Amino acid sequence: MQEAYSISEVKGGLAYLLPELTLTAGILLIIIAGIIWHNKSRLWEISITLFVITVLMAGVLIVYDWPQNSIRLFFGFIQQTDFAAYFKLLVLTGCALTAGMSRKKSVEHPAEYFTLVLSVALGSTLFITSNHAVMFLLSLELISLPSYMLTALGRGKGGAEAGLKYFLFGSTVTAVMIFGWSLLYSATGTFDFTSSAFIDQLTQNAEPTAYLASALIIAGLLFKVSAVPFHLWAPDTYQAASAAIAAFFSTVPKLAGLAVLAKILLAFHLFGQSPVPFAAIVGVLSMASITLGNVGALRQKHAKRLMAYSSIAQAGFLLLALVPFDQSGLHALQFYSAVYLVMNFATFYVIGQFEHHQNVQTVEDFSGQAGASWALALVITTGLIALIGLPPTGGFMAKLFLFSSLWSSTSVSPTLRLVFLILGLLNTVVALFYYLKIPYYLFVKNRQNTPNRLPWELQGVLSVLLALALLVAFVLPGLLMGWINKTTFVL
Amino acid sequence: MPYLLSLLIFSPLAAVLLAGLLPSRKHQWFRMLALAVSIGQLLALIALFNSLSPNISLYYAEQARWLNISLGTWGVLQANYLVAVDGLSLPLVALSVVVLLIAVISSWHEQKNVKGYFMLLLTLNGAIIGSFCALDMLLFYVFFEFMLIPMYFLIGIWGGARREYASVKFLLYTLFGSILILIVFIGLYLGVGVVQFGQILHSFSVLDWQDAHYHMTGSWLTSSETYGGFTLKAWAFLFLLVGFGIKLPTVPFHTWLPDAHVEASTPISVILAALLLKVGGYGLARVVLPVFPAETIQFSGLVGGLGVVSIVYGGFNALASKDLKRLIAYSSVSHMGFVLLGLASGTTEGIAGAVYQMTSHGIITSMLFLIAGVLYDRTHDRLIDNYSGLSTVMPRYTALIMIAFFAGMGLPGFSGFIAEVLVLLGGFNPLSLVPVWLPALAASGLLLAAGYFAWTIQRMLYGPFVTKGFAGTLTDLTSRERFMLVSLAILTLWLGILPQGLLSLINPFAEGLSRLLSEHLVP
Amino acid sequence: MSPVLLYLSFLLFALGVLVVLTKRDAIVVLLGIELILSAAILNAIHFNQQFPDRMDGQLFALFIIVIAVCEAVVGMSIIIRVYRYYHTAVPDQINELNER
Amino acid sequence: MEVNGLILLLPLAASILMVTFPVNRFPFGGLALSVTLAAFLLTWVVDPGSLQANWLQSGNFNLPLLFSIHDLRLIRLIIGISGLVQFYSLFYLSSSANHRSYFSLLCFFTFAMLGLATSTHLLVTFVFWELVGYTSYRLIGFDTTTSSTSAALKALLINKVGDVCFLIGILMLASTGLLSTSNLAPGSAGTLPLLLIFVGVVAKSAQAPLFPWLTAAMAGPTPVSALLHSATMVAAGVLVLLRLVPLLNDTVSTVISFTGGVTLLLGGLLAIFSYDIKRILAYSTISQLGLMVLAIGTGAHASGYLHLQTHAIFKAGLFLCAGVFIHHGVISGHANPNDIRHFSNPNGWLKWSWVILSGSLVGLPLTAGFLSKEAILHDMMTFSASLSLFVWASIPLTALYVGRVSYFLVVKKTESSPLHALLLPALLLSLVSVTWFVAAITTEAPTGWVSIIISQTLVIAGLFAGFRLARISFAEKSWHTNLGLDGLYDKKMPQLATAWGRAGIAVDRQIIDRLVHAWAYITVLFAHLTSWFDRAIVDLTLVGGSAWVVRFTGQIVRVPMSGKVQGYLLWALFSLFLFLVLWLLL
Repeated sequence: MQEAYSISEVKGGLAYLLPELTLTAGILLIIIAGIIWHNKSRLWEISITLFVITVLMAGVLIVYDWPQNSIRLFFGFIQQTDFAAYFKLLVLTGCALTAGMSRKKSVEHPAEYFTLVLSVALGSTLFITSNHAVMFLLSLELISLPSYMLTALGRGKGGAEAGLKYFLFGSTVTAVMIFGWSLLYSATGTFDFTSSAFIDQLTQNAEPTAYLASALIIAGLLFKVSAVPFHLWAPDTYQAASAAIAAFFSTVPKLAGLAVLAKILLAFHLFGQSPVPFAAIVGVLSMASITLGNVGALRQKHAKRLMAYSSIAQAGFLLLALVPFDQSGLHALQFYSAVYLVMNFATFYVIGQFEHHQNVQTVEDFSGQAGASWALALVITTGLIALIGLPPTGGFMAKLFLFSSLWSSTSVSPTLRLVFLILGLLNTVVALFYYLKIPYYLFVKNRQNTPNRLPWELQGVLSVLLALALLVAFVLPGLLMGWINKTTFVL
Repeated sequence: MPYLLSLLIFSPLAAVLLAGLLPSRKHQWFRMLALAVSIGQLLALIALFNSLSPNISLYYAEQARWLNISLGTWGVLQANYLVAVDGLSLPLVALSVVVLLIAVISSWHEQKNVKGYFMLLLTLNGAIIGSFCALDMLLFYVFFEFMLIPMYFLIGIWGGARREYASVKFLLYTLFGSILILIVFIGLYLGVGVVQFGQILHSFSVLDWQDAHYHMTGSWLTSSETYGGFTLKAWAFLFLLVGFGIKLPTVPFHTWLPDAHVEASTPISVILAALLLKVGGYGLARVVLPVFPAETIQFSGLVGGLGVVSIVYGGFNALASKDLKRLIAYSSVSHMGFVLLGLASGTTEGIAGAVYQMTSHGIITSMLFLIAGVLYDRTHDRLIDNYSGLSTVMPRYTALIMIAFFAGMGLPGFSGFIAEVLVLLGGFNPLSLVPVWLPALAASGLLLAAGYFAWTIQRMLYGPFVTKGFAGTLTDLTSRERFMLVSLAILTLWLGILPQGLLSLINPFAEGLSRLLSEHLVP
Repeated sequence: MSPVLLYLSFLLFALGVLVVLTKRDAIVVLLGIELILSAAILNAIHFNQQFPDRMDGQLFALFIIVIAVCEAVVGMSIIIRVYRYYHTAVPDQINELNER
Repeated sequence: MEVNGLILLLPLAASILMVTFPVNRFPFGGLALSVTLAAFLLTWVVDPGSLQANWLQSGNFNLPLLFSIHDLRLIRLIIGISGLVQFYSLFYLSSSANHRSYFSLLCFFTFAMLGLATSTHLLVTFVFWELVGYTSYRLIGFDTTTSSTSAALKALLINKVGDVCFLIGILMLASTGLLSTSNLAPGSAGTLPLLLIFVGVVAKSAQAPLFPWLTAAMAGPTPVSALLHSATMVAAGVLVLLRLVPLLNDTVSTVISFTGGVTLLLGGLLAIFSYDIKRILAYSTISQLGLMVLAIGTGAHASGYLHLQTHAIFKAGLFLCAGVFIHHGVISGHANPNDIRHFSNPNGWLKWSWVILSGSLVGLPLTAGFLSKEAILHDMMTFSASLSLFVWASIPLTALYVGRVSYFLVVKKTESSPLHALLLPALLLSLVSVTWFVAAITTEAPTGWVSIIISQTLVIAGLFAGFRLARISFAEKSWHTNLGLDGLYDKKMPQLATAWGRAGIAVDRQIIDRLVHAWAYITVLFAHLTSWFDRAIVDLTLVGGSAWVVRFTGQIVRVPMSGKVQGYLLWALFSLFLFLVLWLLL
C-alpha cells in the first residue's frame, strides 16, 4: 500500500460508488421523511416508495456500471469486481423482494424499518466489495447493527428477546473477529487481505497466531451465514421476526457473508500453499451444517423455525460450493446463491401470506389450507421442491452444478470428495421429509371447515412470479449461467 | 410426423396446464380431458408404429439444444433435449400409453378432489413417457425424479389406510436410489468428453457415454485405481445397480413395493407396477450395461444372482401373503427378477427376453391389480381368506381371473411365457455370462408362481360361496371393468401367440447390446 | 515489541470472554465485549510500532472505538426495550420463544 | 393354409368359437362333436407331410413351429377317442353343468394333444405340454367342489415340478441344436438334461414317485379321466421319451428302465387293494405307463409305442365302461357310486365290452393288448433279460387285480336295461380292440411261442387268483394315501413352502424394514440428540461447568448460571477451539 494518500484518490473513487451513494441518499431521505410525516399510513407509502426507487436505482446503476475488470478504490479499501457486482445485485434483489413482502400492519415504524433494511443493504454492498479489514469491519457492523435493531423492532416481546439474544451473540462474535484481525495484523503487518504483502507474509512466516486469527475471522463469517457451529441464533431470531424479516435475514446478510467468505478463504488458502487444509475444513463444516440443519429441522413444528434450520442446511450447501476452490465452484456458488434467493423468498412469501391471513404459525396449521389458495399452495410446493433440489426447478440445476464442480475439483482427496458428495446428496433425502411436511399438511391433511380463500394481492403475484422464475431457471439455466460465466474471480 | 415423441410427452403436460385453468367443480371435464389425452396418445402411437422403417435402430430422434454452459477450464456442459425410441424404449412407450389409458378409465369414478387427481395423473403420464424416450440422461433423470412427487401425492392422498407410511417409504427408497444414480451421472458427464471446435464438450447423451473413445484419459473412467478393492467404475456400476435395483425392485431393496402397491388405489397400483418398475429395468438396459460393459461382465454373477434371489424370494413371499394385493406385489418382485437375470446373461435372447418381460409384465400385472381392485371396490376387503366360491356368483370375473393368473404363471399362449423362456434361454446359452445353475434356479420361480396363483384360485374362486358380510355387494364385472380387463387379456394373448412382431423390434437392440458386451469379454 | 503488551491483550481478551460467558446481566456482558475490543485495540496499536512509517494500526484502533460506541448505543437501546417488556435485562430470565 | 394344418386348427377354432359365442343356450356338445368328426375325417384326406411356420427368433435362437403329420394312426387315435368321449359326455354330463366351457375345453384339449403329438421341436412340444396340463387342471376341477379343485391344484403343482425340470432340460439342450427331432444324433446330449426331461416325463406320465396326482385327478368327470388321464395326456410323457430315444445313453436308460419297472409293479400292487373303480383304473394306468417307460428304457421302443396305442384304446374303453357303472350307480342313488362292491350291471353289452377290454389289458389273445404286450415281452427278452423280470412279475399282478374287479362286475347278475347311448363308445372301442388284433395279427404278430405260452398261463392263473381275492374284503384306508406320498405332497411340501414364504415376509418386515426404519429412527434420534446436546451439554454442562470452574478457582466472585445466549456462545467458542486444536494437530 504505497499509493499516496491523496484526496483526489477519494474523489476519483466516488464515481465507482454510485450505487452505494444512492443507497445512502435513500437512507437519508427516508429518515427525513420520517421526521416530516407522522401519519403512519402516509409515512408507510412514502418510505416504501422511496425504498423501492432507491433499490431499483441502485440496481440499475450496478448493471449500467458493470465492472469490466477489477478496480481498487480508496487505497485498496474497496475492490469493485464483477463477482462482487453480481452479489450486490443479488443483495438488492433480496431487499426489493423484502419490500414487496413487508406489510403495513406488521410494521410499527415504517421509516425506521426501511432505513434499517436499506442500511443492511448498504452494508452488504460495501461488505461484498471490502478489501481491507477496516472496511470489512465497518460494513459488517453496518449489516449487523441494523439487523439487531430490525429484530428488536419486531413484534412485541418476542422481538425484543430475540433482538437481545441476537445482539449479544452477534456482537461477541464480532468482537472476537476484531481481535482476530488485530492478531492477523501482527502476523502480516497489513490489513489489506488481498495484497501481495499479506499473502507473502502468510506464506513465509506462518505462525500459530495467524491460524488462530484466521479461525476467529472465519468464525465471524460463519456466524453471518448461519453455518454450524455458529448457527444457534438463527431459529430464535427467525421465529420472532416477521416473515419478511426472516426471509431477509436468511438471504441478504447470508449471501453477502458468503461472497466475502469466498474471498477471505481464497486469500487464506494462499492458492493451495497454505499448510492448513482449508478445503477439507470447509467441507467438514458444510457437511456439519447440512446435516445438523436438516436434522434440526426434522423436529420443528413452527414453520419459520423450520425455515431457519433449512437456511442453516442451505448455508451448508453454499459452503460446499467453496470446497473446490476454483472458478467452477464459484460459478456454482453464484448460481446457487441466485436460485437460493428466489426459492427462499418464494417459500417465505407464501408462509407470510398464510401467516397474515390465516394466522398460520406451525406446520400443522397448514392442514388443508391448500383450499385457501391452490396457486399459493403450488408456489410453496415448488419453492420447497427447489429447496430439496428436485426437478423441475432451478434448485435441481443449482445442486447439479454444485455437485458437478465438487466432482471435478482437486482441492480435496478423492475419498473425501466422494464422502462429501454422498453425504451431501443423502442429506437431500432427509431434507425431503421436513420440506414436504408443509405440502403434506397443505394437501393431504384435511380440516373440518373449508378455509377462507386468500385474497389476491401483490404478494401473491410476486410469489407466482418467483415460482415461475424457479421453473425457468430449470428449463433455461443457461440464461443465468451464461451471465455468471462471464464473471471472473479476482482477489 | 417428426414431432411425434414430443407430442406424446408434452400433450399430457399441456393438458395439466389446461386443467389448472378449469373450475374444479366440473369433475367430468377432467376425466374427459385425461381420456382425450390418452386416446390422442394412443392414436399418435399407432401413427408411430405405422411409419416405422425397419432398417434403422433409432426412431424419431429429436434433438434440441437445452443446456450449453461453459464450465471454465474443464470444458462445456452440454445437455440436449434428445428423445428417440429404439427396440428397448418403443415397447415400453407403447406399454405406457396403453396402461395410462387403462388407468384413466379405471379412475373414472374417483370422487376425491378430481381436479388434483387428474392433474397429477397427467403429470405422471408425461414424466413416464418422457423418461422412456429421453436419451439425454439429464433429461432422463429429470423425468425420473419428476415421477416422484406426483406419485407421492397420488399414494399419499388417494391411497388406503396406511397410505402415509407407504408414500413416505416409497419416496425414501426411490429418492435414495435416485441420488446414487445422480452421483454416477454427474461423474459420467464429467468423465466423458467430446472434442468439438477445439472445446471439450461434456455430454449427457447416453450415446456418447457408451462410446469408450469419448472417455477422457485421466478421468475416473479410464483410471484403474482401486478403492476398497474396486475401481471407481465398478463402484459406479454398483451404485447404479442399487439405484435402479430399488426401482426395479430387486431383493433386498424391495420392501417399499408391497406397501406402496397395497396402499395405493387401483389405477395407481397399476401404474406403479406396470410402468414405474420398468424404469428400473430400462435404466439398467439403457445406461448401466452399455456404459459399463466390462463391469457388467465382472458383476454378471451378482446381477443374475440378485435376479434369481428376487424370483425365488418374491415367489415364496407371495405364497405366504394373505392380502391379495400384497401377493400380486410380491409376484411383481418375482417377475422382475427375470429382467435382471436376462440382462445379466448378456446374450441376445436374454436381453430381448428381459425387454419382453418388462412389456409383458406391464400388461399382466395391470390385469392383476385391476382384478384385485374389482374386489376391493365392492367389499373393501383384500384378504384372500375372506373370499370363497366366487366362481358361483361372478362367472365373468372368474374367467378373467383365470386368464390373468395363468398369464402370470407363464402359461404358453400368454406373453409371460415367451419372455421367461427367452430369459432362461439366454441364461442357458453357453455364451451366457451367468453360471448355468442360476437360470435353473430361476425356472423354479415358475413353479412358485403356479403355486401361489393356483392356490389363490383354489381359495377364492372354488368351494362353497361364503358371504362374510358382503353378500349383495359382489356383483359381476361392469362393462367398464370388462372392457379394461378384456383388452389387456387380448394384448397379452397377442404377444404370447404372435411374439415375433414385437421381438423383431427388440432384437436389434438386444443384438447390439449383446455384441457390445461380448467385445469386452476377455478371451 | 514487548511481549508484556501481547500477554496483556490476551489477558484482556480472555477476561472479556469469561465475562461474556459467565455474567448474567446483559449490560455486564456488553462490558465484556468492550474488554475484547480493547484487547484488539491494544494489539493494533502495539503492532503498529513495527511500522513507524504507516498508521494502519492506529487507524484501525480509531475505527474500533467507533464501532464499540455504536455497538454500545444499539445494545443499550435494545436492552432498554427488553427491560420495558420484561423488567429485567438478564437473558436467561427471558424465554418466550419456542424451545428448540 | 394347407389341409394338414386344419386338423390342428379345427378343434382350436371350435374351442375359441365356443368361448366367445354370444349365446348361452346352444348345443355346444353337438358343435364340438361335429368339428371333431370333421377333423377325424380329414385325416383320410390329408397327405402325410410336415408343417412349418416361423414363430420366434432372437439372436441365434430360432424357434419354428414344426409339426409332422406323419403318424396318422396316432392322430386318428387321439381324435377318435376325443370324439367318442365328447359323444359320451353329451349323455354323461348333467344338463346344469357349464357345457360351454366343458366342450370348449375338450376341443382345446384335442388341439393341444394333437399339437403335442405332432410337434417335432421340443420347445413347441413343451408349449403344448403345458397347454394339455392346463386343460387337465381345468377339467379335473370342473365340478368346482373343494375336493375336485384341490385335486386339480395338486395335479397342476406336481406336474409343474416336472414341467420346470422338463423346461430346464430342454433349454440346456437348446444351445446344442438338439431340440428339433430331425437332427438328433446319438449320444450328443449330456446326461443331466436328459434326466431333467425325464423328470418331466415322470410327472406327466405318473411314474413313481410323482404318481399320486393321477389318482387324485380321478375327481374329475369320468369321461375326462378316460380321455386325459388314461388314454392320451398321460401318454404324452411316453411320446416325448420316444422322441428322445436316439439320445439316450446307458445311465439315462437305466434310470428310465428302473423307474418304469418300479412303477409297473407299484401300480399293479396298489390296484389290488382298492375298491374304487376309478382308482383301480388309475393305478392300472400308472402301471401300464410304467410298462411303456420300461420298454423304452430297455430299447423296446417300437413295442412300447404299440402298447401306448393299444393301451389308449382299451383303457379309454375301460373308463367309459366304468363311467356307465358309476352313472347307473348315481341314478339308482348309491351313496358311494364308485365302489365296485355296490356295482350293478345295467346291460349285457356292457359286460362283454368290459370282458374284451380288460382282456386287452391283461393281454389275452384276440385283443389288441395281446399284440403289444407280447411284443414288449419278446423285445425285452432280447434286449435285457434281467429287466424283463419286472414284466414277468407284472403279468400275474395285472391279471390279479383285473380278475378281482371283473369278479364284481361280471359275475354279478345283470339287469336288462335297454341299450343306452352311453354304452356305444365302449362297445366301439372293444370292437376296435378286437379288429385291431384281427387286422394286425398277420403283420405284427409276436414271435416266441414259449414266452406267449408262459405269459398266458400266468394270466389265467392271475385271473383266477383275482376271483378268489375278490371274496376277501379288507379295509383300504392305509392304501389310500398312495404309500404316504399324499401326505408329503398335500401337507408337508405346501407347509414347507408357506413356511419359507412366511420366513421371507418375516425377513422383509423384521430385518429389511427394520433397517429402513432404523435409518429413519437414527435420523430422528440424531435430531433429538443434537437438541439434547444443545440443552444438556452446551447449556448445562459447558455453561454450568465453566461456571463451576470459575467459582472453584475463586477468581471471580459468585458467578451464577448463565443464560441461553451465553450457552450458545460458549458452544460456538468451544467448537472453534476444537477446530483450532484439530488444525494444529493436522
